[in-house]
Amino acid sequence: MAYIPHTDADIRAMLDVIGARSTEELFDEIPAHLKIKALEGVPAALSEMQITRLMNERACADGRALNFIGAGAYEHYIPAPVWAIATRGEFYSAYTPYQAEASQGTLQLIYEFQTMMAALTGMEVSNASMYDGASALAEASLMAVRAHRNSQSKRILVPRTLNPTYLKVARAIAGNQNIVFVEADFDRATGCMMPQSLQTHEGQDFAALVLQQPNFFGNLEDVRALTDWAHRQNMLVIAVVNPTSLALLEAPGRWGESGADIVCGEGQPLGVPLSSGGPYFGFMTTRMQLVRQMPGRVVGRTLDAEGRPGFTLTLQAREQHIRRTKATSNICTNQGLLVTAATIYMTLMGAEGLARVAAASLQRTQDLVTALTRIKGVRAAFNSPRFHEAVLQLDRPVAPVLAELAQRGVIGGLDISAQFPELGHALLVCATETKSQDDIDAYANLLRDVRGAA
Amino acid sequence: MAYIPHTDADIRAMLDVIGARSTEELFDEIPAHLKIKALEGVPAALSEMQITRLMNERACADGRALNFIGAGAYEHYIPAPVWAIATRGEFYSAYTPYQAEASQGTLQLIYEFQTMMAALTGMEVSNASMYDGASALAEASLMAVRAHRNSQSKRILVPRTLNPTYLKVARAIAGNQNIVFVEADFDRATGCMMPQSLQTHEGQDFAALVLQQPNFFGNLEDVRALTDWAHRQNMLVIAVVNPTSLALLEAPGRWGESGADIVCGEGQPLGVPLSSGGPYFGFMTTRMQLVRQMPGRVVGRTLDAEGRPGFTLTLQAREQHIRRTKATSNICTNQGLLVTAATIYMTLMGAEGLARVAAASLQRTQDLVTALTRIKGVRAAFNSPRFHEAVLQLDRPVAPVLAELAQRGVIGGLDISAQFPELGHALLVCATETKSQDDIDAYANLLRDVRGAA
Amino acid sequence: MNELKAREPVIFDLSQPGRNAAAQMVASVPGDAQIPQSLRRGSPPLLPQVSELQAVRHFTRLSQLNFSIDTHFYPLGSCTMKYNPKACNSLAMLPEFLGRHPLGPETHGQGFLACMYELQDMLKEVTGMQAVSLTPMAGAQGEFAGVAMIRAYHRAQGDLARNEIIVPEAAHGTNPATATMCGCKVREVPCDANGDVDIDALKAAVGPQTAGIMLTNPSTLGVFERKILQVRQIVQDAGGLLYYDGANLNAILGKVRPGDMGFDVIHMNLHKTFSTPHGGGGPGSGAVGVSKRLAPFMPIPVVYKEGGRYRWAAEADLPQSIGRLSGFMGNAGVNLRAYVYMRMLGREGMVRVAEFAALNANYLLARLRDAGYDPAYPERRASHEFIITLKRQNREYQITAMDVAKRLLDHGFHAPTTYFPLLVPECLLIEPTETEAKEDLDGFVEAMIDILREAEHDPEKLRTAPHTMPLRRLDDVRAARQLDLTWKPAA
Amino acid sequence: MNELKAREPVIFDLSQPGRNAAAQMVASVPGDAQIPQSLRRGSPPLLPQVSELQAVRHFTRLSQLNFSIDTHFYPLGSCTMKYNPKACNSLAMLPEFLGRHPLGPETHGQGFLACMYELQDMLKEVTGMQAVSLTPMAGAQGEFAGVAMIRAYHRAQGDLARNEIIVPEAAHGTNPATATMCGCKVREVPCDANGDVDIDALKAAVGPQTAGIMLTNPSTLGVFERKILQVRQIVQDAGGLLYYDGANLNAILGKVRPGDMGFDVIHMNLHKTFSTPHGGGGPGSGAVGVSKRLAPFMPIPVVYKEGGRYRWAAEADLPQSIGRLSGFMGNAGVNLRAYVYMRMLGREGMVRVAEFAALNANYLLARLRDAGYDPAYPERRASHEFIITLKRQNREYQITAMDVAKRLLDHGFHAPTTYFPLLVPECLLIEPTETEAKEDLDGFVEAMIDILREAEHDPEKLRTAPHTMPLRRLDDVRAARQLDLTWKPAA
Ligand SMILES: Cc1ncc(COP(=O)(O)O)c(C=O)c1O
Ligand SMILES: Cc1ncc(COP(=O)(O)O)c(C=O)c1O
Repeated sequence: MAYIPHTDADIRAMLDVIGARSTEELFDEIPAHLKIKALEGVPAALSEMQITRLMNERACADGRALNFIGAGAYEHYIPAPVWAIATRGEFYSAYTPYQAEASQGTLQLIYEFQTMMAALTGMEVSNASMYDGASALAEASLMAVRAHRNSQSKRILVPRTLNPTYLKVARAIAGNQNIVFVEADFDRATGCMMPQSLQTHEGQDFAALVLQQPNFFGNLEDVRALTDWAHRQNMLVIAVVNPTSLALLEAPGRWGESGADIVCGEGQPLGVPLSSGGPYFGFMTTRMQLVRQMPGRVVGRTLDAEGRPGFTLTLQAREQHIRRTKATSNICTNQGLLVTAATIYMTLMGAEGLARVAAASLQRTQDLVTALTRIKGVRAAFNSPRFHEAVLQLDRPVAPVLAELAQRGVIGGLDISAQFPELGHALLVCATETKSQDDIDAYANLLRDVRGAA
Repeated sequence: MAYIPHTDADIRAMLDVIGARSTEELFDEIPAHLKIKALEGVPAALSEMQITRLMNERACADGRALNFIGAGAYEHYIPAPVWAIATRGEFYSAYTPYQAEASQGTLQLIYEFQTMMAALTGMEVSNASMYDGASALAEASLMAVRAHRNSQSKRILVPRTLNPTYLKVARAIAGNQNIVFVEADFDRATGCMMPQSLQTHEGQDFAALVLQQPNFFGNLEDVRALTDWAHRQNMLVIAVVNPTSLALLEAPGRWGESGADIVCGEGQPLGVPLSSGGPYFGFMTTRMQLVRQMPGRVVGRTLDAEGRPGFTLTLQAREQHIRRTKATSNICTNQGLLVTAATIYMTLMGAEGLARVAAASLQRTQDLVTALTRIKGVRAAFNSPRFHEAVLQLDRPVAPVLAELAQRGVIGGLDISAQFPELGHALLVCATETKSQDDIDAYANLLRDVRGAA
Repeated sequence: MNELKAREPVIFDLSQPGRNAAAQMVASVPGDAQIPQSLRRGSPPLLPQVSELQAVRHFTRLSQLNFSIDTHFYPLGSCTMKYNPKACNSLAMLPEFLGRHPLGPETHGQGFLACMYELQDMLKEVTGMQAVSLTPMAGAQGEFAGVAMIRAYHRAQGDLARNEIIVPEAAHGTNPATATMCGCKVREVPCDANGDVDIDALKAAVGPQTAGIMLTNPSTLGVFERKILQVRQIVQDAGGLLYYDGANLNAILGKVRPGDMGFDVIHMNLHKTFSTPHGGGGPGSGAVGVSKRLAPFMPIPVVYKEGGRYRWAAEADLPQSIGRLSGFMGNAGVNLRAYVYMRMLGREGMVRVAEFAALNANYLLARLRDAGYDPAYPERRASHEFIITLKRQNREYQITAMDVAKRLLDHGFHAPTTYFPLLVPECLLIEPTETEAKEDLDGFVEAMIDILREAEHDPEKLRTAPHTMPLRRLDDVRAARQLDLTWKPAA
Repeated sequence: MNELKAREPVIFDLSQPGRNAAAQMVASVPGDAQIPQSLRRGSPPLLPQVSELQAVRHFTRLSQLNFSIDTHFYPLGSCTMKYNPKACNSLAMLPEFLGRHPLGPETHGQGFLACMYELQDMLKEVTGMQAVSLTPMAGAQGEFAGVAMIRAYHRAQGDLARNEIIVPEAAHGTNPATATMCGCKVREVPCDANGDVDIDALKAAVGPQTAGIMLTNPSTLGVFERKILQVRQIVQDAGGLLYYDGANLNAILGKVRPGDMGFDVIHMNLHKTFSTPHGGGGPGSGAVGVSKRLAPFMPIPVVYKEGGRYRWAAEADLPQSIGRLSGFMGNAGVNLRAYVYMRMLGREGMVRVAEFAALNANYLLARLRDAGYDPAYPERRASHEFIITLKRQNREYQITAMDVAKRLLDHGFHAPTTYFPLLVPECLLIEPTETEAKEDLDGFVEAMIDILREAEHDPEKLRTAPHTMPLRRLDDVRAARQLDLTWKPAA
């Protein structure tokens, strides 16, 4: 019996103590006619050997093509210690540290994580994770509406340069509370928001402005000016940031005169593998002043009965298990294991390592753009400074080109033509530090070939 | 500086305490003209990311062909917990448990291992591992010569059905002490030693008879009769056994009237991956009476100062660090981590699981032989009962056939024609529980093809 | 007795300027020169500066400060802390799965998609629902999806008035919090003395404003809701939909199916019933199963199979969908782990989960009752978990449920859930799970007997527990009053 | 202070007939029916019968009872307990490498063989030798290979009289034991007061019977053999060959090369200098490097490169080889780990190994001397390790080196090597390695200062140490007298 330790003798002895004749009897409170006989539709059990073989075959079938997609999930090198340690049973198989004295490992690690995220974003406090970057923005939006002192507005201004999926998720989640997201268009030449283009929204009542840096196109927004504009307009500023980029880019806490108010984003670049989209983790940091409006778990340092420092969950009065209908969020299980990995990752990288990863990724993408735009019919869509992503414009539909590339082992980027029809045949590409010049050349040669053939 | 934690400030402070101006000065006792400038021939450092990519490329190039070779190293399924736990830092990065109180984990595990190996082989005591199966036989031979009470002979009788590499290794190692290995031929029909064929050696003075069960061809020797014969001849019996087979086959400790005297073998089938040949581990068990002649580390249970049971290295007076020139062996570092894996493996399998693996492997090999001998020009070389290996005879040279199979993704067995010219075009094949009927059919179809094409 | 290792300095206290894990450093390139000065970071973030060995040692030692399933019996009620098979992890972490970009072409993901598709199918089968979406990233997000679908359904019917969700008072905090997040009002209904929903109260609560009910079954009181068909009838008659909180699915797997009981939507906690790891707080996966009428509203993407190929179904296929709840498709790797686990259990193994979870729970309940502990619902069978209340001991010896919990740590057992559900005073919610052996349950009972004896003779020992942990009891009040949420360099 | 977890029952005490780890069971087939009754096992072996969770929990908990590099400073002299990079492990365990059968075709092993070939090359470079064989499975087997080659060489010259190996008395026990195993006589020569070989004694020892000398350098006394060229001259003049025990290569990497010093053969402990894990006792790898004249005698197989392809060279290529020392080709996976490590160090990193190992050793020596400990060779530089002797403290406080060692455990440090080398009384051989940070060395010094204070004021505390381990001091005498080497079922 897979994973069941009971011997026949155990079963008999236990039923005796219970005073039941069979395990079936333990279900006698279930109305009899509701009971089912068997789960015919579930396949028969496989041994670990068999499922191992099956999974290996499936994994092999998926293969390991050379990938140039980013678009919210980034392929960075993950140092070997990260997952060797994160998957230690003591981290992997523990739960939320409700019993602080028997969970100091997880608690201290989260405290260290909070410190790192606060440092990276230039904010004062961090929570212990959200589900992912997109849902973190939804939560940040709800938080902004809740936290705004001088406005009852449920409207939030978002740039069209924001990752479109993030907007969808924010709408799906926050929309239920009648939060309305209003889109502001971007400048065709720069692929960025322009302070001028916001003029139409001046004087309107918004709870917050969302700023993504770098934006979905990989371009760098003028976050200083935008933050200051929003604050003048009595909006809070929600920053959506790529954590790797923060090794080089100004921390949201220092954007403009007074910095962003809430910072969130996708933590995946910090040591989490691409893994088909998850599990990743969202992060959220804010000012101390807003901490009681922040969703998610928080760990604090305190003292034990003998005055020694130790760690415990705190500010639980914000959470669903205490506050129920009045909680800041319904989040309970979060993305703890990923936080563990990210904390180890950030520790191994340090500021210097992270800066090198960021700079190398930036350079690689630059090299990729240079190599690809040498090809006839391929040009860069925007002229802005960027981080490690870029939009290219092709002279023909993107999908068939990508399909052909994929068949030849290169995943050449993301077709964003449908989402941004105004950009024509638009391809979003990304190269991180994991890509060598050979990889870039291979892509360029293949693309040249594919275009030639077509 | 890879793996060096020193900051410039550390270096300065440390040199100050030492009273040296530079680290170079710490080498001032080395004659100056001997010093080298640099290691030009060593390539420049790679980052972990770079070496990871290189190793992945090399591993991919080697691929994962379907393997039907055994010949001393067997492809069994290894449960996922085995290496997940064996590679925990506390096992992986500890050393020989010299400080017993801070090494109870390793010590207790070895004690458990000793118990399991003694149980499996039907002997009283086990050591904590030898390097591998082949060198364990060399050590067992030396031990037999040392331990024999009524003979000064340095001659050891070995069957030609013994793994030929084992004989080479035993000669290379024990030959230096003038131990002579005399080969006894096998019966062509059965592929086994025959008690009758030993008659020529009757009455000669041998220290020991080596018996491999199953033998190199996979055939089962009549170990009862052979053991009794050897004991009548005043020889000790050294059993070389496959540990998986012992789930089904009689334990050497109960061979014949009084059992084998020393048991050794290759521990690899017990949870150790094929890994190009190592690290594996040799095992050795014996009677309590001979324990002081046994090489290798041994753990014993004892009491601590408060009378609580605990574990410690014992009988160290046999070992090189105490006994030096008079030690039972020069072995120091052994194969501890593999013992850890094997102990977890045996625990997960239990007697029932191991018996199933053994029976399935036996059945699979039987199925393979059936499938392949249906092909024209392929026949089984012997008519004996066997365990999970078999010798096939082809009607043409084996090497080109294997090369063709390999190119098409099947590693079809081991060509033993050169080592056993009397067997003609001889191919040693093995299928373990990891091979499905589909795998066997795939091999058979391919072989049929290859033969047809040739 | 079990002692955890001593405390470990905060990683920043191990940092030294100029130190790093050099093998992890990629070459320095001048890439940052391309960033306009005005957008560049002023000063580097304060991250640790340690060697690789220091990092490995620090986090390895930290790990040893945890209790976990791999090291301790962990009967945390409502959390289903069962064994997390190692194979589930290693197979979900095959390099090809880890390396797959979520937006990569479907041609390069058929293996992965096949697993997801089959997982959807198996979950449909065990719940009796019509369709499954794997995108919710934890139970609470599954609840959110469920309530959002209920709202969307009513709206699609043109019924805009239904914005009230009925929640029995025993419900997990995520239920009311979710309803609020979905913009609904919450109406709580009480339970009766035996732990079933108070039918009269329910009748009084329903009306044209009722969007639906969120029912946990077995409830968080550790008992099966016997009046479930009555509950269904009342809510249905009032025009409401039925939400099944399936976090406790472990208790009924292969015995009874929410779909057969007429429920419209269920969320499952794959990190409970299907044994994906809890990871010190997560990740989980909160897959939702739906009835036919809710199927058009499922969160996207889901996996379709057409002509032997798998593909993502999204906006175009499900135009009425409540939308996307995550950046990609939810916690794919968690779903892979659940898939592997379910395939290893197989149809025969699923049923055993419920049977042995119930056997262990009822055995533990019987033994604790014999030992002098009071079940909160003495008339009832335990499901896969049960509640004892220490109200009497609290009165007699002035000890609390928390005291008992902390003292259990000294005995080498993780404590059960304390003070939940809120309506049972001084309670412990105990869930042994089916993967624990009788001997471990017996060891737990021995500890509880010792503790009861100690409550009589040396209650102070309980009040000051734990005594063998790296720390004594932590001051939670201080933690909340004097907030110290990040490490700061010594001034 | 550091406390290890409590004790754990022996696995057999957790066993129950009928229990198993079912997911690991392959289907029952009647394969055994093919075995003749007379050869079948009478009764099943006594192996554990536990669930998968029980096994995982048991061995996870056992692991926590160990000190290790990943958790503790581990200055075990002569053993070079430095950080074992995790990447070395994960890359050696790539599935293709793990799955490769050692006798598989070379066409399917070019990747693996390339690593082995390049490893041979790098080891040649760092030792200055002409050829390298990777087959010896540990240092002692490398020694064996070396002495066997020396014998084979003399024999090939027709010189059958040379069967004596000279070994300085400070040598590691494996040196004399190896010489014996090779059928040689051992002649020990003393060291002088400063730790160098006694030249006069050496002169007296050599003769026509001299096969060679085994010299460890830096010696196990923790000092560089300053008279090495004299030693070479004397042995060479006598017609002997020169064996270099390279177990301490860490100390001289990139500084000086045995080949340049005229040695004929060296063994390296890849599990020391090249940081493959010690695994609780092994595995290691004892690669040997040889001079031109010994190259034909190398143990086989070795890897050749011809026309861009790699292949095994064996009997046919090296007909004079001393033969095979292992069933296949030695500890391939250990060699892979060393290869990865060496590539990550690169030419610039190799030199730093010696520099920082020396810096750490000399710093620790200086600080301990300042703290009142006596260096065994006060006039000498430390190499990568050094000896302190507690002779004085033994006299003054009646405490032993073992007492200090055990007390260090209470301070959270693994003890240094005790009572080795045998010729220094009450000694501790301390090797910090280059991967430890200054703070950790300082912590160790603090502990040693505390201990010295304790020796003065409360020596009983030392004599009865350790106090914070799961057990107090273990009775080794009882262990050897009342042999209990296997678990037995209660009668
Ligand atoms: C009954 C019940 N419902 C819902 C949840 C919420 O699930 P999650 O923590 O995955 O969000 C839980 C678990 O914590 C639960 O026990
Ligand atoms: C100086 C010296 N020589 C030889 C050896 C033997 O090496 P191994 O233990 O790998 O056999 C050792 C290590 O233990 C050693 O320190």
